[in-house]
Amino acid sequence: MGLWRYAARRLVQIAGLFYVILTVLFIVFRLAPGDPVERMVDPSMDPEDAEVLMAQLGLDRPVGVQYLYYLKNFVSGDMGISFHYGEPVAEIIADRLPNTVLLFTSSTILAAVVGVLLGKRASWSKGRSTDTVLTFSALATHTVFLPWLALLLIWLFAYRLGWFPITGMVSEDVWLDPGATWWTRAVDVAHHMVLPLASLFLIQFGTFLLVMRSSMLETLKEDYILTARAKGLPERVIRNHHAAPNAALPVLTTIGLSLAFSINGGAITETVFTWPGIGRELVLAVSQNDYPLAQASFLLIAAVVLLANLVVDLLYAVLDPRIRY
Amino acid sequence: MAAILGRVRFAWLVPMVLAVLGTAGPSSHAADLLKVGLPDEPKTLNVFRASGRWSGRVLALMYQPLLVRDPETLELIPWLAAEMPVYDPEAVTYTVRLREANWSDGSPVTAGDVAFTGRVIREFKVPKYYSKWKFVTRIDTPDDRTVVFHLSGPKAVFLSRTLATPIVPAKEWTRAVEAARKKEKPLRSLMNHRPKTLLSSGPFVLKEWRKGAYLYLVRNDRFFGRGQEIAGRTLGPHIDGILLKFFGTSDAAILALKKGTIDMFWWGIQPGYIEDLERDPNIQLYRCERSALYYMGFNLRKPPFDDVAFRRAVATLVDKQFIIRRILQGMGEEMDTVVPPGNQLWCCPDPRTYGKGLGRADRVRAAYRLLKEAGYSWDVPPVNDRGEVVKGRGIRYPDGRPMQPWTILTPPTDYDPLRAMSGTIIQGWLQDLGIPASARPMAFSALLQQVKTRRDFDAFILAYGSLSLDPDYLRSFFHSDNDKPRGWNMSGYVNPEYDRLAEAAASTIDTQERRRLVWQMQRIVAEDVPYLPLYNPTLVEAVRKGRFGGWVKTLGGIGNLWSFCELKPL
Amino acid sequence: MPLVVVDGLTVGYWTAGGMAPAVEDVSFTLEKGESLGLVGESGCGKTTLGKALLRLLPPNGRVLAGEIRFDGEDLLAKTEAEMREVRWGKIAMIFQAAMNALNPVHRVGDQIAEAVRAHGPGLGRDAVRERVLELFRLVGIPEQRLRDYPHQYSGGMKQRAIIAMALACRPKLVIADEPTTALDVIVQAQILDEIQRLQRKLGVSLVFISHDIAVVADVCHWIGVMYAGHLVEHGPRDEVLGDPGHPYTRALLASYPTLAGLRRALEPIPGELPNLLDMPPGCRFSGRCSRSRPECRDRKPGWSVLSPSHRVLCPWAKEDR
Amino acid sequence: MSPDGRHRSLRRRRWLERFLDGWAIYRRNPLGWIGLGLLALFALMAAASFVPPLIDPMYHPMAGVDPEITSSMGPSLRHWLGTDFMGRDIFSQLLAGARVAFLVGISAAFMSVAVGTAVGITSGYLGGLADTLLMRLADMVMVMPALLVVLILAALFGQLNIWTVVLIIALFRWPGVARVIRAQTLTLKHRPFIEAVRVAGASHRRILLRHILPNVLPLSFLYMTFRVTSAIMIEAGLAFLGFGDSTTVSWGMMLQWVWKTGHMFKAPYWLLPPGLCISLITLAFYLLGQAMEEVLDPRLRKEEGGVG
Repeated sequence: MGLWRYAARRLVQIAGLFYVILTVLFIVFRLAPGDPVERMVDPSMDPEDAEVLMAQLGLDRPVGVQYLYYLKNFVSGDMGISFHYGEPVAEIIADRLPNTVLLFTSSTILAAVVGVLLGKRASWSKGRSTDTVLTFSALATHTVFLPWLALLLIWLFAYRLGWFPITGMVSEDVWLDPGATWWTRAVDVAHHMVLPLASLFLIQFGTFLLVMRSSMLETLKEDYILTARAKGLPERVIRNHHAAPNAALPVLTTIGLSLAFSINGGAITETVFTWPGIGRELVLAVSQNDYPLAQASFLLIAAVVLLANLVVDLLYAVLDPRIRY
Repeated sequence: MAAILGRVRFAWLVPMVLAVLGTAGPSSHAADLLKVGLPDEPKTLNVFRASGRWSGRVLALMYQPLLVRDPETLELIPWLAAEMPVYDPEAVTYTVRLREANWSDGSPVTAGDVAFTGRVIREFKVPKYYSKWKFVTRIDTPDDRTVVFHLSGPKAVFLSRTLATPIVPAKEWTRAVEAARKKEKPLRSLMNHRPKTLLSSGPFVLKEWRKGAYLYLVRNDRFFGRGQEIAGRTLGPHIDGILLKFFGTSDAAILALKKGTIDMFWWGIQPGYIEDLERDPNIQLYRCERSALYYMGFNLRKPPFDDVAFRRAVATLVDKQFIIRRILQGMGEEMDTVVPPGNQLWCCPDPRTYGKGLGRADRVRAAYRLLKEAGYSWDVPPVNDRGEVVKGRGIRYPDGRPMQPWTILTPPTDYDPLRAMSGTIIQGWLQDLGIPASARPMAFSALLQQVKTRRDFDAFILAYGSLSLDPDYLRSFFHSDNDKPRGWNMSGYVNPEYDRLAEAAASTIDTQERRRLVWQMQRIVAEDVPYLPLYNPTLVEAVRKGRFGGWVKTLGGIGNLWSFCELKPL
Repeated sequence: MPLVVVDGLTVGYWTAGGMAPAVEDVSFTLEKGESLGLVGESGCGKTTLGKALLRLLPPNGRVLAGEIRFDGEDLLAKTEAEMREVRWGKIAMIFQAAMNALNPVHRVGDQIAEAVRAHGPGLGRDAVRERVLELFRLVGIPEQRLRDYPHQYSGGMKQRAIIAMALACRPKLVIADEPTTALDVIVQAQILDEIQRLQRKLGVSLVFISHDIAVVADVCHWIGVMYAGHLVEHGPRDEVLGDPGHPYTRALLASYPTLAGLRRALEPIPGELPNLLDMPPGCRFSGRCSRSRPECRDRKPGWSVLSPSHRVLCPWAKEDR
Repeated sequence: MSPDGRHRSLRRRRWLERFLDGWAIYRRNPLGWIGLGLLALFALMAAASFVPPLIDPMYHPMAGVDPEITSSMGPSLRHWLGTDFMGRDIFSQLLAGARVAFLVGISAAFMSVAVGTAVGITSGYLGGLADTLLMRLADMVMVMPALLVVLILAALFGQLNIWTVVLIIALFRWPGVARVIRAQTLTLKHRPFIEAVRVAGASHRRILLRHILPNVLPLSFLYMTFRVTSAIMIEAGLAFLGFGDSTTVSWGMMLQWVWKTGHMFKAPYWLLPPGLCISLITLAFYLLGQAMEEVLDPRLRKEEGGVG
């Protein structure tokens, strides 16, 4: 089937792109002034000690050799050892990734579902007050400055009202309690997740709503909608069965395209809420010159984005019968 | 509300949200658990790697050194050692008797552990400790409780720094050390070792580390100090454990403190919060001095800072009081010498100062006078014929060349907004005099490389957050031997007399004599201004009232071993 | 009783410039089993008229006056729900631009089945399927294409599928709006034949909308010529073609080359359609009419009755013949 | 009149007509009005930012401090929005922030749209290998989270000055524009009038500049408004996280000051205005873009993710 051939071809392309990103990243990190060792030393250490440290971190080799080692290790799944944790980067990432996935997928799914449903509703009542309210609130949440919003949420719901924990992902009370069941622990995590989820959701759902709305309005102008109406079908069937599936396709593309944007937002959200995820780890690693960790986190994000776009394209092909590769 | 929710078909969310809300509100299992907020997570608990502040703080509660400092007098006192080491000037040896102490598994802390620690540091050249051990030529253990250190020569830092090294349990590390020896990069292997359990000789022992969330330490019932009187204090610990919670941002931690989620925030509180916290009846603030140095450094290797007159003029222009009052909101102390004022033992009381107490205009006049005497000229002098201060323009060197623009490198705002801002303010003062200076914030690592490795800079603002109490850093900072890439003499200060004093001080065991030398060194530095010390921020820490009592104030704050040993639940 | 009675129908659109009348005072009747061809330039209101019959005007469109009676019932008085029964059940519509009239994400068979099911709620799965197959056979699409998507069909086949869909509920009236415009000539001819064949075979009435008078002439018993919202001439095919009364009809005929094998020099109609918002008060064609008289511009034109079934909206129709 | 001259005047008339038609459509969009109104307000603020330092040096947003105030104070007659922690006037900082926002937003948007248009036209017109390579590059750059990339660069290469930030944002935000312009160029390329010009022997340069460019420019212009929002957001995010140019008073930087000096939860007069301004100016440009989109071509594919 052509779809698989297409997928395979795209995968090869993605591998190529990924290699380019990998190399560019390596070069950028090596070109950068500043070495990670200087932050680990204090005045009681001699310069020679710093050199020893450099050598032990593998930073004394020629850049070309470092690059080859880097590639070799990468292929064998070894992404190096974090300068600061002293742990394999792969393990740190494996430790943080589930947290990010949990936060990110749930917010994206929630935002997509709510955004699409409300977008459908808004377009259906175009020009009426429902539409105006929905559209405007989507615009407002879509353009609000995320860290600011997150801080306001913390201030209001966590501090003033005390409904939610201020930051973090678990509360020690629950996790230290030997009698806690998995359910109470899950509820505890959910409780911590509400605010970060809310901020990510708020900035994402606007996008979905707006795209769904305009896509739906476009679709409603199509002849087949007129046909459906002429067929005497109820409005609900026309909306849900004829218009929405066609209108939802551009939304799918939006998920792919807005992923980069959401990841930015994700990193900010994780940082503000101290959510122990990849985004926060990347920001920290970057500011502490933890090369291996920063590189690997970014590569992971890049890989996820590239693959997600592939998945979106394939999904598109599956959902839209017109597209055949 | 239900109607609205129903309309968007998310009514099923309501019970879930309520369930989530239902768990709100703090509850506590162990009433005597001290909850401490940390701004960030310790990256590692490998004592040989630990370079971050957080790792060090946690490890200090478990691995103990031979000597510690008395919290009040700051004198060295025996800790794991039973009494102060005995020095033999003939053989250049120190003999240390160990106290009766046990690891948390019940096995004794022996001379073997001490020797093991020293030997591993020397063999692997563990960067964090090696410079303090390289002059130890041999370590003997005549019996289980006695250690004899052979030194290559008299070293002033042996007691204060070498013996401050935490002692590591040999049996826990032997296997990792042996494995590391066989590797291509032994040190790297050692530093990447991850201890599964941590044997502790200190007041607490690690119970659980939930990555990204908290570290849970419980009381070590086998702690040697338990019930003992050391430095006039009867030690505990009296609390069941310490829970270290990671917050990531100060805001969150302070909100948590106000809400009562944590009992203490183990980190200096920014001035902006202080007023608010002072009003909070549940919060108690502690102000402590820090052993810190915030300073402006000059590159003496090239103009304009190769001229001592110019450095003095800059020192005159910089109004430290203004920086402290405005940028630090008063939470700091002016520094006239490189040694922090809180370090009473070593801080020189009478260094030369510049423009102290003068107002803005007078400072400009004084600096103008200094520079004019040194032969500098202006297109528009900053002080006009009538003696009024105006905006100066176009300063020229004594040989008539115009001064080229130069930059003050500062850390970036994300790293330390106050230093970045100080740079901007100082830039303004210099420009008023017609000096073409501009502040440039730079990524921290890049800044260090520029200043320390490449030595390609004009001036910079850097800081040491916690300087060791031993003033040996004076030698590191200004000895001409250290004027090399990666060396600590970043200014490129060369003064044979200073070098001689520094060397003498390093090998002087007698404290009185050493103090005399160290003061003399500080006077020279104040005279020549290779560094311009700016301020020493006051450390303000906050705890909740009514939960625990017995915090011990010392240089560097209340979050210290003594506090955690003495705290009692109220 | 005629199947369709349209009386004085006036339809307008709300636009930024005000109410634009797209169809004005149009009246005609159509008997069962007969076909009416509506012809005119694009923008003359014929599509609006078609949509108005099904009450499918866009949101800014309104029926301002007049009456539509279908099978004796007043369509304009019906509720939206009642109207749904009429749509497709009694009146089906074949839209112009056949390419887009089928929903691209649903299978063709399903779309037809949907129409069948919508108006025959009691039908079982197999019955629906049987009906769809029957329709496919009727319009000559092979059965195995049932499960294909619209984009897999050729243009002609799509149009056949739409015709099949239009016939799904055995309607009494089919409105075909430019059903062949997008097709090439050969396929066009096939489809027209098909429409004609089916119309005769099934005895449905047909309103056929086209800009191509030649096509209309082929298919329909009756011809109505529209210009700028007005029905300017209405009569039996042979009378209108053989003896056109309105100058516009004549011009229209003159501008088509292949009618009845005549080979005349083509005469394009000079000028453009008047702006709907800015109509001359009198005859709307007066600006382009070769025989325009001064009063044509200012006075509403009256009807000339050329024969009992042939009327023309031009007072001079008899004289100018 | 020469044929060429007539052609030109005809075209000018068409442009004017198109503009007026567009304006007629725009005028009917209430959201577009809100956008324009907000923008006018911010433009006014930016213009007014030059005034306060003239009144008194203490109103200088960066260097001026009120000699009598040494800590953050609430609004007063002297300081309409209060002062920051060292006694600088928040209102004049806010005004200066408007200037920076326009500066950053418009210059970054202009650059990215210029690059995007150039790449899009080239890619679409040339086709073949150049097209493939350029579009693959666009794919790669497009999916990269720009803020994180800028963050990495800022952290690695030292604090970036505001123009470097602008440049980097521009370099990372062109692919969306390039794609749309490419698609437009492709459709134009096969239009009869272009074919006709080509047959008439016009050079590639002439075809590109005289015939294709004018037809894609409105689209580029539209994209500029979306790019403005994303540039402002990225700059603000960067400054908020502390990687901005600390010698510039931007709104993100103001928020960073509030945050880092611990005034987040106790000085609403300081926390709220900059955040509100960032959000509103983004909203304003977004509304403008939306309204313009309706004017230019309702069938345009939306490219979302304004902040990315």
